[in-house]
Amino acid sequence: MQRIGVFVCWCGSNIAATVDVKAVAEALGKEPGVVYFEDYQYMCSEEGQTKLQNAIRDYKLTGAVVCSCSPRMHEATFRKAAAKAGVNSFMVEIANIREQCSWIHKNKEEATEKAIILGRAAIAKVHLNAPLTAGESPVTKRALVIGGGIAGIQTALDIADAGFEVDIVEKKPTIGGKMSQIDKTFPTLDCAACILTPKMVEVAQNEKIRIFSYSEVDKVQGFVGNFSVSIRRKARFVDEVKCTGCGLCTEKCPQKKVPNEFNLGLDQRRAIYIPFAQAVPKVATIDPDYCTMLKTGKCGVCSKICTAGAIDYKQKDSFIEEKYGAIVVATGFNPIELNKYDEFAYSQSPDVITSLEFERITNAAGPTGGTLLRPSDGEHPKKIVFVQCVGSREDGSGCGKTYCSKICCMYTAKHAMLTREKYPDTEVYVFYIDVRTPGKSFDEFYRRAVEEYGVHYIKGMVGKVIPQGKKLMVRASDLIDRKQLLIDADLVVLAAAIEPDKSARPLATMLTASMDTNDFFTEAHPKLRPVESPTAGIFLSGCCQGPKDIPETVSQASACAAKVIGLLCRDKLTGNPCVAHSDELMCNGCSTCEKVCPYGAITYQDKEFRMPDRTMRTRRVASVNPAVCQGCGACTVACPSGAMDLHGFSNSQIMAEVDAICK
Amino acid sequence: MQVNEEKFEPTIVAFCCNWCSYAGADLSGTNRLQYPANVKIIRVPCSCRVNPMFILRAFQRGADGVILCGCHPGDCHYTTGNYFTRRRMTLLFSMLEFLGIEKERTRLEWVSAAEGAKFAATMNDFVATVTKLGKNRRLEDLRCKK
Amino acid sequence: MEQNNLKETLLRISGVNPRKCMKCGKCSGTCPSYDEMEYHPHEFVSMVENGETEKLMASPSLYRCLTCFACVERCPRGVQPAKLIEAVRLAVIRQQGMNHLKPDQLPDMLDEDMPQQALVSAMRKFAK
Amino acid sequence: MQKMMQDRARELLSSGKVDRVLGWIEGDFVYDVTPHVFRENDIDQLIYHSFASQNLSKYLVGETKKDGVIAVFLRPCDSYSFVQLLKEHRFDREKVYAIAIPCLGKVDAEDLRAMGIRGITGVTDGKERIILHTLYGDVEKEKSEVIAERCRKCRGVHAPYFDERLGEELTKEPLTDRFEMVEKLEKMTAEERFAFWQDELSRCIRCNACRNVCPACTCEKCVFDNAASGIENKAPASSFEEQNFHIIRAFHVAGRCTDCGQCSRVCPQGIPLHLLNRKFIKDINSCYGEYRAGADLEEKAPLNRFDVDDCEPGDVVGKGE
Repeated sequence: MQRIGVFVCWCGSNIAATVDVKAVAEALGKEPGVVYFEDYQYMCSEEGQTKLQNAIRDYKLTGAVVCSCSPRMHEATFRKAAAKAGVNSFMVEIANIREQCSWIHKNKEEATEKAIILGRAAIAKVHLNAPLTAGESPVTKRALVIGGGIAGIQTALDIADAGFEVDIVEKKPTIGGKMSQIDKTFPTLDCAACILTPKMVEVAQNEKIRIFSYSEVDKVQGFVGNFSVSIRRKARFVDEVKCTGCGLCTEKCPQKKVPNEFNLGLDQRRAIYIPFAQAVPKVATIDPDYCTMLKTGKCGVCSKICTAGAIDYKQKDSFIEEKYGAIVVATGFNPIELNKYDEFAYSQSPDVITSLEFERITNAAGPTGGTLLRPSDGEHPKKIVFVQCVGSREDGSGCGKTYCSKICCMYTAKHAMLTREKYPDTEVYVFYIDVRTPGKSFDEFYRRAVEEYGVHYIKGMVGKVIPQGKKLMVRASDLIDRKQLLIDADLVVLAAAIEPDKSARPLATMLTASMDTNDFFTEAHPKLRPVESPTAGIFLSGCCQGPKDIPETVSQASACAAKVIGLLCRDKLTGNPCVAHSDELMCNGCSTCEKVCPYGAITYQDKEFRMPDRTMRTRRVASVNPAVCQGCGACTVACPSGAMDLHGFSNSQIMAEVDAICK
Repeated sequence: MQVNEEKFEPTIVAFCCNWCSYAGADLSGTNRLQYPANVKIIRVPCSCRVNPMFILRAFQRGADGVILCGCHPGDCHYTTGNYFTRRRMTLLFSMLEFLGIEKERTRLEWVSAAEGAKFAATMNDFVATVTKLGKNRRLEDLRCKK
Repeated sequence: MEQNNLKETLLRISGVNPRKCMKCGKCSGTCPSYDEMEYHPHEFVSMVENGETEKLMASPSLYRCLTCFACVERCPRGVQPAKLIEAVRLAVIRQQGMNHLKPDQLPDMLDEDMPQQALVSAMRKFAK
Repeated sequence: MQKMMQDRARELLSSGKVDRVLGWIEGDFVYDVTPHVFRENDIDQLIYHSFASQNLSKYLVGETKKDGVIAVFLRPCDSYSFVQLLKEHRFDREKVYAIAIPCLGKVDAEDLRAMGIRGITGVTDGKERIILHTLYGDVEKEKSEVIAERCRKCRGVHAPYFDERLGEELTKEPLTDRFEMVEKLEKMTAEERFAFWQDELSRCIRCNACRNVCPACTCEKCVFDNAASGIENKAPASSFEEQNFHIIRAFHVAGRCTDCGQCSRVCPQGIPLHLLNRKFIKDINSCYGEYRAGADLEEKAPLNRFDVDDCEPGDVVGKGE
């Protein structure tokens, strides 16, 4: 039997004016198990807390009920005070007789009666309370960043700057991501490579950072502070340590007809390649789909030519097992496939290109050396049509995305402006539904494209692109001038919607991190915790969470790093002790609870149990990881046998409260 | 038959989730928005913690109405809890109605931490509705009546 | 009230939700009869939404629509303007004696090269 | 069919492929059938006729805890329970050899007695007709006249997870719409419904037969037997208890109930308990899309998933009236 003390707070006149505090204290004093009661002007004051502590010592209390303001105000205060006097903090319950009683009722009799009932409910709960101790778990002081684009790079650098070790896993042979393919950046028009490549070098030189390029996350186990991850290092058939990145092999390889994915297939590379000059790590990679040696066993040119002896045709995938305290997802985006948009003739004409392809064509390191030339015949286009919102903001069309891809308005303005600047004799048309340019100096940028550079912005969508000889006939509407246009363009550029990288979905499953229907990762809270996944220890950086431009990506990446650092700084994680727990003797192992757990906190294991007839029986039972569980209680209701219960809000506790209220 | 002059005062149990609705209830207190003292609030971490057993137990012990409040769909502190609540309570309430329990005695409402006024209005309305229905007898004494 | 009823009828028989339209103009950008029309596909949608059905019903644009369904095919919001146009045509026909094409007009229109099928389908489409 | 099953069982046992066979055996009367675990020596007693009504899948929970492989005969309705149990990891699939068998619909002796057919000593099954041999001579009936309620709505299709099929699959059109009675109740006033259920549920004696036979009720320990649950209750202390018991039981099997109808079959008080389960099934189907428990191993149960734009209770509750 508990020995419970009841403390009724006046809160000055806040409570005492409408609730007869003396009557409440006396009435509650008669409840079974209550050995002490008292009322006081301000329980939360130093003096009030001392009264609580003295009573605990003098009357050997095992639990306490404080009838006062909302537990959201002072529950922590009273629990801390009780703990100092030697009673477990979870043995203190609050009856909210201010916000939910004295402040909302005028009739003193009514309010007093209600306060007594609320006090009774709290006493009934304390009777069933048990001391709870928060579990502690150590933190591995190393972070994993999945994805080596600008988001991953920035997050890794920031974490490393704080003194923690970081590993970057990048599935391509080099880090850099989409930003490395971009020519100029809006709204300042500085060259992407000029600002990105120093960061890539910084990553490579940072002693705290390891880069696992051409690698993928294979398996993730564990929980916040204690992840253990298996990383698959794909065979690149080149010894990373020995290779000096001289690039001789990439010039001599006889297999020249490999589509160059870095230039989006606009030109060709060799079977052994370094994606681009500033690649990090600058190491060659053999493409096994095209290498003659790997396919037929006859060639070996690169091996003969390599002075470092780095070529290893027998290399196999290898695995690295590593422990991490935090995992950052920075898997980024891709433009969507446009093969369903026949009306834009993307698959029919090489002169209909995506905006990212346009970036490559205008990039000095691109297939045309930076001169704007049509892919079909290498001539200068004199009339260019840009089409916005291709695949964005669609609903009910069967393809495309419902969301706005956010970056297209700005990069289209950039493309249009740069074209007009470099080639003033080129006519540029931009077809738009809306021009959305919120952001610092963004709208000014778009207006400059119109006002200074004479880009024709036309409100209306392109209906069809018809290749006709060397021309592309673009049929579109001009909604403001109420006419249909037919433009004989030389080049059509489609601002394709962006979507999360395909690798994100399987990764989310591995991490038990939740995603929305578009495969973007969901945040722990859309406003207040935008860089964390609801799954503890998983953080979100960049476009894996939603479409973003570079400045936004970088600021989110740094925010994400701050959160990671905050976690890694701690030596131990103290959990919330009000977590779910499963009574193994009753658990059916039916896996229902696991399906409703938003945190992936529940796992199953086969355990041996001694049966009444003394035989041993193996049963599948659920176990909750207290470090991961956040204590929502969804599992407790899903569990048909009642094996799953929640500390601090147990079935019997809540039912005792119900009983006390309904008496 | 004796006419009972005294006004019927229903017992109402309200389950409120810690993060939105309980805070909403606190806010209606802070703003001194009145609602009847018949409503007694039980704090739960999330609306999805509310087991149908609790609701039945309340009716068994003499509650005349049970209301469950949680964060608005999409705003759950635990991201998905209230979606499960919504399905569970839809089915449970429908079942109670199927058994002949007046559907007005059960309610599920979404109240955010900022909706003190909504909380008070909801409670006022719910108490009025249940008062009109009168004492809950149906879930209490099945056999005794026979 | 009348207007509203007519709008509801149009929406019901066409199954189109004009509020889905984000006024991108892709339908009009793709319409092969654009220049023949007084009101264009995207305007059809907004006019029905705004209750200006009478103007539409009186407009010859109705019969310029080839029902080629390009607008239905390409609309990014799944609005299906052609179905709405068809619904307005039907609404006209449903008014007593408002058939756009009457059998006694046919002899004048006859042409040796015109396939019989064209006449039959024109009658189907423009008269009930 | 019975002969075929006996032969196949014998074959499986003698080949060592299985160690035991779970089937049906007759008791003192032909209609007094119980599940039985056969071995080679008593396999001749395995029967399969219109009175073999028990859902065998539940017995696998206990049987697979023992050593060796057990073969089980699954009628279409059993096969759904079988998959549902498998989905919930309630038995070890490797220890089970599942044989799908067709079913022509079962007959309950209680129903026959109500029709005045007594003293049954034997039965001859046909596809359309059934001959009941009784002490007072043979009675021949159209199958559709006599088959049990739960079999009237059956389509006779197997869930697709079994090891072999014996006999051909007999798909058939269900004789009745299974939600007919639920809908009828929904159309009543609250008072009428309350009176109906009061009349029914007040007869409950808490014998737990429904719980014991239910293939979804396989908990290691039922909440109603668990002191810590706060609702422990083994006998109907007050009338509320049985109402509570049946509501909670129906809720616990909601989304898991395969509508096999065993609960109503075994109720000694003749309470139509399956209506509670069907009410849940009907609501689930109309609110969250058609769902059949046990049809698929992977699909998440309706209460374990959600849509962000699910209906609110207020949109649904009481809309049947």
